[in-house]
Amino acid sequence: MADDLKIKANAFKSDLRPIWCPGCGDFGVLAAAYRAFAELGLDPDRTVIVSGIGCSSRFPGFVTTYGFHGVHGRALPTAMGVKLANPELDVIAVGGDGDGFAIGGGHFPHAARRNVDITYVMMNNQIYGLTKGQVSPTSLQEQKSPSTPFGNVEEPLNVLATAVAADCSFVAQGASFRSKELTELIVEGIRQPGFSFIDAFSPCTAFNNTTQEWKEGAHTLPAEHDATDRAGAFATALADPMAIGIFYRRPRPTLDGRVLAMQEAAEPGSVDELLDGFAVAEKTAA
Amino acid sequence: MADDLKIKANAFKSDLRPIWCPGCGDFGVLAAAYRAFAELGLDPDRTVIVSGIGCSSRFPGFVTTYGFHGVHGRALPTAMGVKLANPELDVIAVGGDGDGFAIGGGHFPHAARRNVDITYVMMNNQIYGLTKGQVSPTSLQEQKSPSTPFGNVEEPLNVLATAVAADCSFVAQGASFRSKELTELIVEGIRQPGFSFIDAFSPCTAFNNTTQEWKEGAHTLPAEHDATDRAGAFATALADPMAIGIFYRRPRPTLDGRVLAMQEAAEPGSVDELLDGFAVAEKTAA
Amino acid sequence: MIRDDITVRLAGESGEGVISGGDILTTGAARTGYWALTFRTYPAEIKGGPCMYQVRVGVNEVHSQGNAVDLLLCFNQEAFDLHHHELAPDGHIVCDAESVKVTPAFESRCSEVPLGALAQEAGGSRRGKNMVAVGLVCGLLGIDTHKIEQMILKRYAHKGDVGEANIRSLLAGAGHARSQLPEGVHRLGPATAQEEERVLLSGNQAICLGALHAGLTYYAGYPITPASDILEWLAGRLPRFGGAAIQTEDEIAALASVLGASFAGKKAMTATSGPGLSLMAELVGLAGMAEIPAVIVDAQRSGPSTGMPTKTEQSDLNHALYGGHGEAPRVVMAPTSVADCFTVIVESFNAAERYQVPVIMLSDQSLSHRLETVHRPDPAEHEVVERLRPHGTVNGDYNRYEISADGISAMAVPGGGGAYVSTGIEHDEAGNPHYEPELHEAMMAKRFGKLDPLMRESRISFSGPDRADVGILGWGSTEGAAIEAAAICLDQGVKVSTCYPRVLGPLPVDRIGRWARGMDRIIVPELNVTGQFARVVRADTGLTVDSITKATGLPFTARQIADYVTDEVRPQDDSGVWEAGVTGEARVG
Amino acid sequence: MIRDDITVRLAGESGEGVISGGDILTTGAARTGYWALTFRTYPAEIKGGPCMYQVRVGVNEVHSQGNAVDLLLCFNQEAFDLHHHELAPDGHIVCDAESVKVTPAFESRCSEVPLGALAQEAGGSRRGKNMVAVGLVCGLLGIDTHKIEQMILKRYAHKGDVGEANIRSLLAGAGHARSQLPEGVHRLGPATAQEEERVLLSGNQAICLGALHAGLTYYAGYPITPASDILEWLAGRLPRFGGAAIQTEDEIAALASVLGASFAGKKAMTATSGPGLSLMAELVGLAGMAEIPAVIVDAQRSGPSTGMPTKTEQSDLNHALYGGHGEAPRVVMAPTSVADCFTVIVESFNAAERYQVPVIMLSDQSLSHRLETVHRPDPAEHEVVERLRPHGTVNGDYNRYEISADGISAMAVPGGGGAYVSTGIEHDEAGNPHYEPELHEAMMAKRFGKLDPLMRESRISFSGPDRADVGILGWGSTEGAAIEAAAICLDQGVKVSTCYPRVLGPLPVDRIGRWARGMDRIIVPELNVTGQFARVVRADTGLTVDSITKATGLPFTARQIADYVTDEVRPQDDSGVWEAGVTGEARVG
Ligand SMILES: Cc1ncc(C[n+]2csc(CCOP(=O)(O)OP(=O)(O)O)c2C)c(N)n1
Ligand SMILES: Cc1ncc(C[n+]2csc(CCOP(=O)(O)OP(=O)(O)O)c2C)c(N)n1
Ligand code: SF4
Ligand code: SF4
Ligand SMILES: [Mg+2]
Ligand SMILES: [Mg+2]
Repeated sequence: MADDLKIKANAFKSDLRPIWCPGCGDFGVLAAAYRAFAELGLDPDRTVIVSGIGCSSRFPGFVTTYGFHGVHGRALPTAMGVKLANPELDVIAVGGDGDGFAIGGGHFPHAARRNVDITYVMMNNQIYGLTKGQVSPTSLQEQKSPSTPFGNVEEPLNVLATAVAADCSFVAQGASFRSKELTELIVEGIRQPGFSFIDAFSPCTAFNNTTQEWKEGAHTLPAEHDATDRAGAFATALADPMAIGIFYRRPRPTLDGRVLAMQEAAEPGSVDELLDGFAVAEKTAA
Repeated sequence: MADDLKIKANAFKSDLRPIWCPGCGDFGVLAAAYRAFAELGLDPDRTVIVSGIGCSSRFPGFVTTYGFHGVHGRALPTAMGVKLANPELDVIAVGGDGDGFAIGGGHFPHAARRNVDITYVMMNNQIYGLTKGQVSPTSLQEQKSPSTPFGNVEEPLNVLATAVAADCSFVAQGASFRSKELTELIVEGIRQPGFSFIDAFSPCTAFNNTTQEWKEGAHTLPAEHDATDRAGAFATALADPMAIGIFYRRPRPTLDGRVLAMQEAAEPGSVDELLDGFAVAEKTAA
Repeated sequence: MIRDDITVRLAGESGEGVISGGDILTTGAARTGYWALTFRTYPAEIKGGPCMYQVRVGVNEVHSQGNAVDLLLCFNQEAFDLHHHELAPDGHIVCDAESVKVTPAFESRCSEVPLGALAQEAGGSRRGKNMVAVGLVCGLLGIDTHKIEQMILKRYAHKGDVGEANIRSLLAGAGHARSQLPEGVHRLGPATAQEEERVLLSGNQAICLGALHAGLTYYAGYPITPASDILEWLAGRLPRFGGAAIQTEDEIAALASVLGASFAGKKAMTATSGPGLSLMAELVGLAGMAEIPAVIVDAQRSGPSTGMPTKTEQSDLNHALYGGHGEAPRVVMAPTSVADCFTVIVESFNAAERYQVPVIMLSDQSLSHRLETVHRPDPAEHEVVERLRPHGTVNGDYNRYEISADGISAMAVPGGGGAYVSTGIEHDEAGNPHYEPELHEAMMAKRFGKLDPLMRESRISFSGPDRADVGILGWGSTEGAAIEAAAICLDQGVKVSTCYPRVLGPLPVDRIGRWARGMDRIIVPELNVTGQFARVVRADTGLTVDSITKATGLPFTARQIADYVTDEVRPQDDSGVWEAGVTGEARVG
Repeated sequence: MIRDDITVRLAGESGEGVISGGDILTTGAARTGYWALTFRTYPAEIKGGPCMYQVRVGVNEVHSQGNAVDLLLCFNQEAFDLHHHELAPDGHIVCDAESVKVTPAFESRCSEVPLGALAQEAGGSRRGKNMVAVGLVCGLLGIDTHKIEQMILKRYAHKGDVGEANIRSLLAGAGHARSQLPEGVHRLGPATAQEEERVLLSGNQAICLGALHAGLTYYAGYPITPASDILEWLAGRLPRFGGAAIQTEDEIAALASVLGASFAGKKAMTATSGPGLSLMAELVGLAGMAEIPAVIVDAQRSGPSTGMPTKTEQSDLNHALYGGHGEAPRVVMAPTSVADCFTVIVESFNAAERYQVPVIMLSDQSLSHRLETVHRPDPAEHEVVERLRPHGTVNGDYNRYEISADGISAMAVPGGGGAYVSTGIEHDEAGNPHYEPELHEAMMAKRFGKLDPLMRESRISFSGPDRADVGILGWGSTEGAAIEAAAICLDQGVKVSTCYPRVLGPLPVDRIGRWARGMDRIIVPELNVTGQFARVVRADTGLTVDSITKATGLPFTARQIADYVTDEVRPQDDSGVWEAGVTGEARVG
């Protein structure tokens, strides 16, 4: 990284020391985000990072942009409100796999199909970090955890396949430990208008230390992968779940763009004129 | 339908007159369900129909089985509780597209990946019937409705693709106006252990009268469709969204089965024995 | 007899034109210079089922739906069966001669008119029945049909001669009434001259208009009866104000996005009914903790759970005040009439923005959906407040949650400098998470203390003398009936005053306490079972009050409240001593 | 001096073994025959950060965490800085000689011990520091280390000679204390003989055990501090009882599935903390309306919103009582101690099943997570109630919602005949949707009326004389401190009694009223800002009470309550007249 970029990236670093455990993948995602923001030349004053609750959701505090650290699972609708209120802002949603696909899972398909122009970086550690290690919707079947002492009875959710099914306009997978790629994916995700989803492997060293395994398993998506083919992207998401890269990409009109167009097409209104429509009688002389 | 079956089907008909509008598709789904229950020889006393809120969710009231008419969007987790409490029951969840994929959408993938043995029949009219005609997650883009006077800005959710992405063990599509097929699909869905999802076209004659259009568009899934191929099922869900039939089918261990196995593997416990583990001292003589 | 106001009820089967007939009658009467206030019930069926439309028409302003029906129009037998017992002793029934068999006891007060035949004859179609009915009402009451004819022409302008046919049916009805029906039926006095412009609005429409005036530009909501029409109305208008109305996947997403939009600097609102408000509990707490302005309209319906969704009730007060874990500040307001809906929604936005809190405004089904002629609101008279923003450009040292003297901290907005993290975790002044005991106590004190001025300054409406036999202390949509009840009581020699605070949380206890000193006894009427407001009053003010509750799904009539006062509360001797006690619950049918 | 009880606090950095040291000390003391009660705070960091573990060890039963620290063990400088001001005036500090610099004012009350060096020397590793610390405590207080040695051996049975090494560190600490440390430090009296068996439990463990005894077989929950360990503990045990514990996708799904399981005939429960309880509001209403038994444990934490999730507070009472739209019956209970957690959860299941309502049981972080030696509960002494089921086989005419004399209707269960539809819509006796006004009123009366016996019969614990200067009326985990405060007050000549109802909704107003008649003044201490229970008491009983609130995230000490009583409440003259008024709020630091 050029020195200049390093300085710019550093400018996104807030004074707050991350409370994460040593080795936590979230550090890597944070660093990649700093660099991506720098590369894109984001204006911290016009950038908002929205999160839910979880270790990973502490993220906004460590960045010098605006932040919204809301409640568990509601980052996406909150981010939509921010973006629609001011479409000039760059809005990034972040959080964990529990936040995103357990309690918050009901919002994901709607953010995707609305195609609101935000980028969602999900730090996936296949575990609930903050609450000390229970399984999440992405945890492996049979996995033992404090809440599954006899092994997890549930099949993990394939979040990439889910995103493709929701016709998410940009679906990618990165990893905290593959910094350059992750930086690029975040850059691409933010650049693309519409809803971009980046599933970022981000190991939890405290409760599900998959660092080694994931480093070994992760690999770049084959160059011949056709990201414009939705059915193909789905097949790849099933067949090659450890691949890093852009699985699917289909730019299309954004919600904020459509809303702007609607506003522009509309005649400016006034309350007085609307009241006229309800008038039942004018003043009459006594 | 054999006369005998007709009598059996009639036995599932409760005294309550459906409050639906004339021509509502839900009548057709209800009739198919009566027949399917009869064909399967379900015991009304051991069958529970669980629903949320909506026109379609009034369904349990019209059947002589047990019913649970809960709150909006929570039919699936409620049905899971019923099934786990008593795995001998046949549990069927029903409801509308809003109930299932708007407010209740967060529960769907988890019911699917847990593979709890229930059958979910969703009466899809691509509209909110009960609240008088606002768009639902399955409504078409640009569709005008009371809440979208300038046209719907959202892309519809492909519920079949979503179900396949969640690895739902049985994914089918039927239609209120193709009664025989729908009956068969419900029979098959109930027969298959695990979570079965049946998307049933069921036109809302009052607020989104697609009856004619859908009758014309609907057609049987080509015989060569391979329902065991998940990626293929996804591709078909995208390419042939009006097809009637079984899109995907993958029987695998059910949640209730796994829980039973866990119970059987465990040593019977007693509170007294558990208390022993916390004992700090026995009675000592003074 | 010539009367100042008359209550008319049309009843029939959905699809027979009862609702459209009622709407036309109401609008026509309003355009003719009368005051009108409507009241409807809805069938349980999705389509079809019995329905009714009641309109009280007055020479002067009317404040409630009326006590009994003066003129009842029955389209069919079921309508007669369901409604005839609500007829006033001197009321009159007109029913369809072809379908209704009148019970002997009512024969003398009933006229039979062949609605369908008249419509067929005059307009060429039996479907014009409802126009005949409207004409009959106009003829009986003496309402000039001129304005109604204009309306009909306009409404069917593009439908060939449907308009003309309808007018013929209308006039046939009116003529029939004048020529064939008994003379003894009450007539309305002539409409008086209008000194001001008037509009005919529903409560929900008044809420929408007020919200637009207050500066609303972001609305998100999930459909639910009786709040859906707020979403629908705004969806068509907000783009014209540079705003947007989004239908979200559920109520949680609606409020989450409202908070996001408000954080980003917009005035934002959602509207729902009870079940949605329940789901919003967690996010209301976030708004309180993170100090984000937001307005939440709750059009209450009859609960609990799904309950009776088309009926009215005032039973979400507890949840509005106390719902949600922990202790997060909020403001709870309640409008008392359609006109007040406009005023209170503006006040709600003002409080939200001034105090940076969520404001829950409690309407109810009867208020949200009734039509009422009101003085045309003059937006210029309703001041609009903006939130405190940091002065000039902010750099470095901006403290979003500064513990200022009045507890209100300047709120930066993205794009305006002063980047910070808005958070529901306990935080220091800069917004960083901190759990120190003293800090938590200081922040809790800040968040609650900032509402103190509101407690002193919020609006209360009083009617009646400063010293009275009975004080009615109420909230929300019961005010009209309470004021009219006071008039009934005065006729019977009982002095009654009313006190309706618009802000129920924080309650203006001192001013209520001062008012209460002049009252020999206080009653709290409300449409619920447990007497929610009465409990709040007892807990917050220490006053001893009688709780009068009604939970039938229907609003109070003035007469019901008056009867309670005169039967139960009226002093039996001159000692002036009332039995003290915190109980004294009463149920009004 | 020999004391009956001593409060010890270990403080250091997470990872230094403070928590495991505290656990060993607590369990060891308990096994040696002492009574113990612990109190912990948690760092904000996920891992690392300052932590502390306090244990009060008594010769007799102890009821609260202790007023001030008698013996403080500091592992590092930050620990000293954070905690030394909580030392009792006659307390003593032992700190790590290698890392702590003691402020001069404390030098005389402080011993410096090279923890790491002693551990290295005795056990071969500086990581044995915490064992040295435990040994020091035992040596100073005079606790026999025999049981602790056994525990250590058992714990490290499979870890080679780690156990032996740890024991050497322990003994080195104990020896150092006896030989090198000052004599003046307080010592504990000898452990007395045990007349009964005892167990050492946390509040959450007691809840789990009680729930199993009550017949729990279906549990569903979503992780949340401080309730997660209920899910975790039950997940390992329920299969052994033919049951299951399911981790759901959120709290809404958890309660929905609990209602489904209960409908299907199982005893079912969920546990959560504030944010989850907020999300459950709508479904609590459904349970009330559809009359489905369910138990919801709320381990309260410091709010609002995410607040301070590792700290304690009693601030969900309002939501438990009043949360959710409309008016749905529910029962709210609160245990007051770890032993009481067992009893109250059984009572919660019994109430849920008997009255067919949701029961919310309010624990809090300090109670859920503290360890306490308690008399071993005898399950046989805790009666278990089953819901009313239809007699024999049901056919045809079964009315699920029959309006019976006591409001309780037999509940059929799938598989047992009597198929019906359970519903949140207003319904007739058979369960079919109906909106008639009279029916709604009758059903509302049924649903609330059925709880009347509970109001009369629910358990209340009283302590102190029938006539006292001050009555403490409280709820939940403050009882221990209140009882100890009463003892402190008596020493100063003020008679204090306590009254702790276990059921807070519906509140046993008559019995509280009778008790109150003997009290000159009543105070209501609670861990929140707005005095929630005090408001409930005022509204429901009409009593005038003082609200004492504390919201620092930490529990009351007995001393804090006693100080309030003796400073603020003690009568200044003999007139016996107290200033009346509904305010009188006080905040305790
Ligand atoms: C409504 C609600 N329920 C539960 C919690 C407790 N909680 C906090 S974070 C979390 C899950 C954390 O997992 P994830 O989202 O994957 O984030 P991670 O900590 O792994 O980064 C839970 C269950 C909460 N804060 N709010
Ligand atoms: C929490 C909550 N929000 C909103 C509603 C209002 N509501 C009832 S049914 C419904 C949607 C109906 O649509 P759908 O589920 O598709 O069923 P349909 O009527 O079309 O069969 C809504 C929004 C409610 N009952 N509860
Ligand atoms: S618990 Fe896991 S996810 Fe959380 S900070 Fe530690 S390593 Fe990271
Ligand atoms: S509104 Fe639509 S969905 Fe509802 S009953 Fe009528 S036709 Fe059916
Ligand atoms: Mg995670
Ligand atoms: Mg629908």
